[in-house]
Amino acid sequence: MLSVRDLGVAFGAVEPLSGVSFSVDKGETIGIVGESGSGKSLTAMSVMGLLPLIGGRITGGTIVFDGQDLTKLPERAYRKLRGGKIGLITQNPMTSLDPLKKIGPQVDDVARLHLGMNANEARARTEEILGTLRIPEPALICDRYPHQMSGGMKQRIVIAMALAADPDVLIADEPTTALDVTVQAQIIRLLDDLVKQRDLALVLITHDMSVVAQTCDKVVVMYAGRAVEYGPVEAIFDRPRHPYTQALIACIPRGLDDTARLTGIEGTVPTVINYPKGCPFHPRCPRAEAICATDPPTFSVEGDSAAACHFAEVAHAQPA
Amino acid sequence: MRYSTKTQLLTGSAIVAAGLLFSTHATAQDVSVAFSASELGATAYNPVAASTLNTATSLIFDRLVEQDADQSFHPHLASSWEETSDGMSWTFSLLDGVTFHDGTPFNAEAVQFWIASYAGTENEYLVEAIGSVDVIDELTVRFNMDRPEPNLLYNLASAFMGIPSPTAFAELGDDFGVTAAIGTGPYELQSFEIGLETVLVRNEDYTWGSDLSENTNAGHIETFTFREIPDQSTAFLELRTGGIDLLLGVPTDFLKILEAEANIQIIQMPGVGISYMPINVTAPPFDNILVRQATGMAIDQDGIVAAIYNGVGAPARNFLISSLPEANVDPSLNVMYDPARAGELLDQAGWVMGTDGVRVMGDERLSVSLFTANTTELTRLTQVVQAQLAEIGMEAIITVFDSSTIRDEYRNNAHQLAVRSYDWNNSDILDWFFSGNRLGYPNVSMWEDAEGQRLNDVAMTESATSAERIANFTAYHEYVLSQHLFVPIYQPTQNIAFNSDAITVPDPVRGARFRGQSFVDIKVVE
Amino acid sequence: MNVSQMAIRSLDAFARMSIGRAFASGIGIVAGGFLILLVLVAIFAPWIAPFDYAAQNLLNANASPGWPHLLGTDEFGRDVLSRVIFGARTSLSVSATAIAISMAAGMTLGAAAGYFGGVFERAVMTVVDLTWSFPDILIALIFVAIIGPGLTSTTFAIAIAYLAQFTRLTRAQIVRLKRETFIEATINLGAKPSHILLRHLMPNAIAPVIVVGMLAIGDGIVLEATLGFFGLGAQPPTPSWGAMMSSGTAQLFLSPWVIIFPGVAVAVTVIAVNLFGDELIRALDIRDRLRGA
Amino acid sequence: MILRYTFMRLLMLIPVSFSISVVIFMIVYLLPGDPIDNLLRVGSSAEDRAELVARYGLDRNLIVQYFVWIGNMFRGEFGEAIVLRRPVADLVAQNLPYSLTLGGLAFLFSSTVGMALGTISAVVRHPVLDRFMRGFILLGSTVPGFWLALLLILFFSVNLGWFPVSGAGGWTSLVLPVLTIGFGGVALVARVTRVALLDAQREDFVTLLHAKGLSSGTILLRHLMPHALLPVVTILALRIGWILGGAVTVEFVFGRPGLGSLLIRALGQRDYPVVQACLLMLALAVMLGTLIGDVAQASMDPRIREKKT
Repeated sequence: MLSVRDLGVAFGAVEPLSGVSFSVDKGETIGIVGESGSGKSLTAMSVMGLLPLIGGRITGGTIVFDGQDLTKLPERAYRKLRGGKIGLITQNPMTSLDPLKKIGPQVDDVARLHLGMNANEARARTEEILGTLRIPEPALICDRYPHQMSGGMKQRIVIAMALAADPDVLIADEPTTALDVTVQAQIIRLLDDLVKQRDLALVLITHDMSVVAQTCDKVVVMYAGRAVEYGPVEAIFDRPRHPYTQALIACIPRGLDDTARLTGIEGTVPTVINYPKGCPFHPRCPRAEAICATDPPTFSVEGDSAAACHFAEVAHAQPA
Repeated sequence: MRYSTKTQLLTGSAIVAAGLLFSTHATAQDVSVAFSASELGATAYNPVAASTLNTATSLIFDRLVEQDADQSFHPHLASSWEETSDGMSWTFSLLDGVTFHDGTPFNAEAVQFWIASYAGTENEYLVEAIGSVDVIDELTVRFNMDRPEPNLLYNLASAFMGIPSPTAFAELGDDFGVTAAIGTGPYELQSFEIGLETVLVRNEDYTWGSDLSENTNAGHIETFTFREIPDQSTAFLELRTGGIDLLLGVPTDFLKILEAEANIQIIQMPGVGISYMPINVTAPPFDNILVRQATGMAIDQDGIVAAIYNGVGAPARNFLISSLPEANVDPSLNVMYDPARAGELLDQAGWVMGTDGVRVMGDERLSVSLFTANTTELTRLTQVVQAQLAEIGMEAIITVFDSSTIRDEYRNNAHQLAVRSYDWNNSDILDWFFSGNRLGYPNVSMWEDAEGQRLNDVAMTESATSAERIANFTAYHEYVLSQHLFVPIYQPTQNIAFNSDAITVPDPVRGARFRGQSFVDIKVVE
Repeated sequence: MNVSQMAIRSLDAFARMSIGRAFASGIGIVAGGFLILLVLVAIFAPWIAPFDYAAQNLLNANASPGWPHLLGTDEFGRDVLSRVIFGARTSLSVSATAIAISMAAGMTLGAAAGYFGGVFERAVMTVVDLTWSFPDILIALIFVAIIGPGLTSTTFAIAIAYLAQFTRLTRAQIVRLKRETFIEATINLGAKPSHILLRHLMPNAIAPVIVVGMLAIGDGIVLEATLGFFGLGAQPPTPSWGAMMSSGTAQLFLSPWVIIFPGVAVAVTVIAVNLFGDELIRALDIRDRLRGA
Repeated sequence: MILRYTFMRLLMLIPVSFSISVVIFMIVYLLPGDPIDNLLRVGSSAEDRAELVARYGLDRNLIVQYFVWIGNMFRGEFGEAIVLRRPVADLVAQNLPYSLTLGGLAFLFSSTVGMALGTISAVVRHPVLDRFMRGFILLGSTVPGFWLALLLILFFSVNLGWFPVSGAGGWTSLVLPVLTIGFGGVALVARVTRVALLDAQREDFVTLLHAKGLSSGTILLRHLMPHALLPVVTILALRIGWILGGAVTVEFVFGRPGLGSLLIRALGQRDYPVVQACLLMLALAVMLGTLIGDVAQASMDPRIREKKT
């Protein structure tokens, strides 16, 4: 359905994203995971064709959707895809809706734009979708302003907007980060159900390995603008081969013992201007050696999964 | 809903704005005139009660007689008159068929009512000598005099003796001249926006022009718009750019430039007034006559005429314009520039030169206030005066007042020196400015003096003939000069400029001033 | 530590950290350099000016720019260059004094209003908001017209015209700071209001106020010029940029240099003040803090 | 909702108008000298004085006097001008249309052109255009109005002869004054529009609007402009007072009648009844301006509407 190959993104001279690849099929969920600053959101913006909005451009690779290379698609045609075939759910529901407009019209827009519906049809559809998202009294909600609603409710509206034109692919960029824990679970479950009911392809961008474990079929782990490990969820969780993946998994709170999460990973994510040479993770890597600082590692493939680490073979032998 | 409110708001304001865009497009029949600086600030077209009148007044109201440039008197609403040999009775025959703008007839009763209306006003002195007015018949009146008044015809020709409609005058009271002004003149008052603009329209019924006009019927121009432009240099630019057609009173420093313009013509007429600096004799240090005399010697009149007036006009040496016989005083009394002598006088008065160029007496510095009104020409002249006073060690602090309120300042007696000007071509101006009855204003010098008052009374009331009157006023004038109550500075010329592409103006101008009688002869250039 | 030491310390810190940085950019150097030069010219005017600013020479009135009168002469034959130089003195000193007074009063009022709140704050802010929505020129004109023309009343008029701005800004800063944890902690520890205000709030609030004060000097110069143009500021023969332009519209025609050069002086100075102020804002990174007020 | 908000705002104006009217009322008392003298022409007779005292209750205490005065104001009885000797209401009525015309046009000019320029500079991000805009905004907000007016006269009236030098006759005499006032206004509005648009463009919801597939034009017009308008409306509303009262310099240079020049003249002539009336009108305009601004903002922004005050 959607397949990204070797994607690179640049802002002027800096290249915060390079060599990112993944693919996702109908009824499948792929997780893109990493700390903030690892290039997850840029990936989402690239697929949506919204890089020019923030001043960036695609430097290489392909984004193939439905047999078309989106990197070569003219803006006008792209606009039909956006919201039509590919829906986006953004990070912060508090600021994702236009505060000056009522909810109804904001959702109606999508159906009117992509399904050619008139105002009444679009509203009917909006109310229907809101209903399927388990929003009570959709007609009333349509007449409300965003500031009159809770964060979880707003995120459902955002999801409704993404779904309104019956897309094939849904990109959810940290859809739960800004929400309460209980609401988080509801939203994740909702997305999971949608994938199954509507046969959607879902790209779920998150920094939370536990969310990935719950919902995803496949996962791409990103670090400093690169994919460092990818593969089926079970394989990665069973045998994480990249030290970064191992660290992320270690951060998942297990049961009542929540201390692990608080430890996090030592050090900070490098910023775009000072990406380290060699393996980008080496300054924070517990097992880094001289070669890591000089030579960028290549992917070592094992079955459906691959990890970019000089010691991928060794690493998985000694799980953290 | 939201959008519609906004649109309504916008269209609403657009309509309001469009509606307010009144386009008074100037037609060929509409001539715009700018007043001269000295005429600004008139608050009412009421010849009886007002203390300032502008040129437009002379178009609204006619007078009994007119005075020509050669000082001779010509009949106007009075077709003829007779004076008894003792000067105690004057009989005037009035023109027949004259009506006021409100349709009421002009007749002997109107004259009787009008003369009586001066009682209690600032202008009462004009008719003071008239004891009573008898209506002989519909068109004949007789003035019974309390004393001979050789100046009567002059007074009757003055703008302050325009004749208002008795009906309107009685009806409107204080509003006469403000909301409406009804006279018999060739133009009717259409609108008067105080301080801004006066619009006059032609009186179509007018057939009684005086022989000073070529055209004795209704004027050629339909509408005259008189504008008050406070800044004379703006008025000059308006004339140059075609914004106005006629400028009464061109500042002399612009004469040269205007002369060079092909479409501008200039008419120069003898001046009818002087610029001078009154000295408040009650305010120290000017209570000392030596200081006053020294102040007079500080002003370089010739230098001022040459430099700031480009040699146009003449230096003033005493209080009267030089064409008046009373201006011929004992030459030693004329005020002449002599800074060295001024210095000596100040030393003698105890004011010695201080270190910073300002004279001192003990701890006190010779620092005085110098008032003036906010017209371009006066403020300019004042700055020159300030610099010249500095030369003799007198520091003058200039304070500029609005031209219509400066008189109140004089009445408050807050002034020491002032720079001002007057327009009057008769020696009785001495009484106006130096009579002890008018302290503050017009007697800006605040001068009260028994001998002065005696000479004033003699000159004003005890002259039976013109010759006597001249002698009496000369004596009074000389006494005033001997007291150093003011410093004469400059005798301007009257400069009128017009756009010769737009209008023609009678040449030569008849009458002592450029006013009503000349306006009816103005024509549009086709 | 007393108030003045306090003020000096925070000013000093302010100066060290920001003025230097403002000079770091090209625009900052040009604008700041011009301003320094201008202040020097104003201070040393009597030594720099080629002629006596008050000396009239009526026979050489309205002379075009050339030698020896580089910028020509005015209607009284006075040297325009010398008057522009001395005018800098008048304009800068009046504006700077006025803004200093305005700042001191506004900071006191604003700090008190922001700190104590309640009815006092509401009363102060009502008046302040009201004057704020009146044009500064109108406030100054009314004040000068009533008190009488002259440089002293002009100074106070300008101070009053900008009082609202400083009061609002200081209050906004204080209100913002009061919400910050370290201040709350100090308040909870039972510190005296004067201590909190002087030691903690004012030093933190001062930077934006000073920058706005810097920018207001520019506005003050324009206001002084406008009052001077109306004939209400410097009285003759004292030169001020505004008063020099008040000699009438026709001067534009007779001797445009009399009006153009003082106008250019005003415009260039105010632009320099604004550019330098912008650099200061950038250097201090306080744009967001200025926006709230 | 909006009606309720408007009503609340009107209620809030009551204390403000009360305090401002007290200040204006107090002017004649704050002046040096006897307030009665400040209201009479110099040399008025004792009868005139007695009549004035009776009419305004000047022999009663200050509070009573205030209510007599404000009552007169409400009835449109502004008293009699001292110098000009006519009802102040007439003078105001005579001058107000000029102020409204000039102010209204300058307002329209600065808001439309300013918003257009601001929008263009925010949308078309071209370095040359950007520099030009910055320069224009800087000039517009720094050049003294009267100087600009003089230069415009020199160029357009004296050299080119396109527009009259002064006065208020016909639309041509409005062009230069409108341009002069508008120049500063355009710069201000352009700056505010530009900043507001750039801010709005950075908002999260804009990304989502693009993600919905809306075109940039639609997003600009339907979503960004309303956001940019909020601060612009505030500024414009504040400008109403500035345009009416601040036009005084322009009215002075161009010799135009209007509320500002009436006020200046009255101040020069110490004609305090006129001064009081002018200030009252200007204060009214300022308050109306802020009210209109607030209501307009509330009609555009539901969040403001719901705030209780």
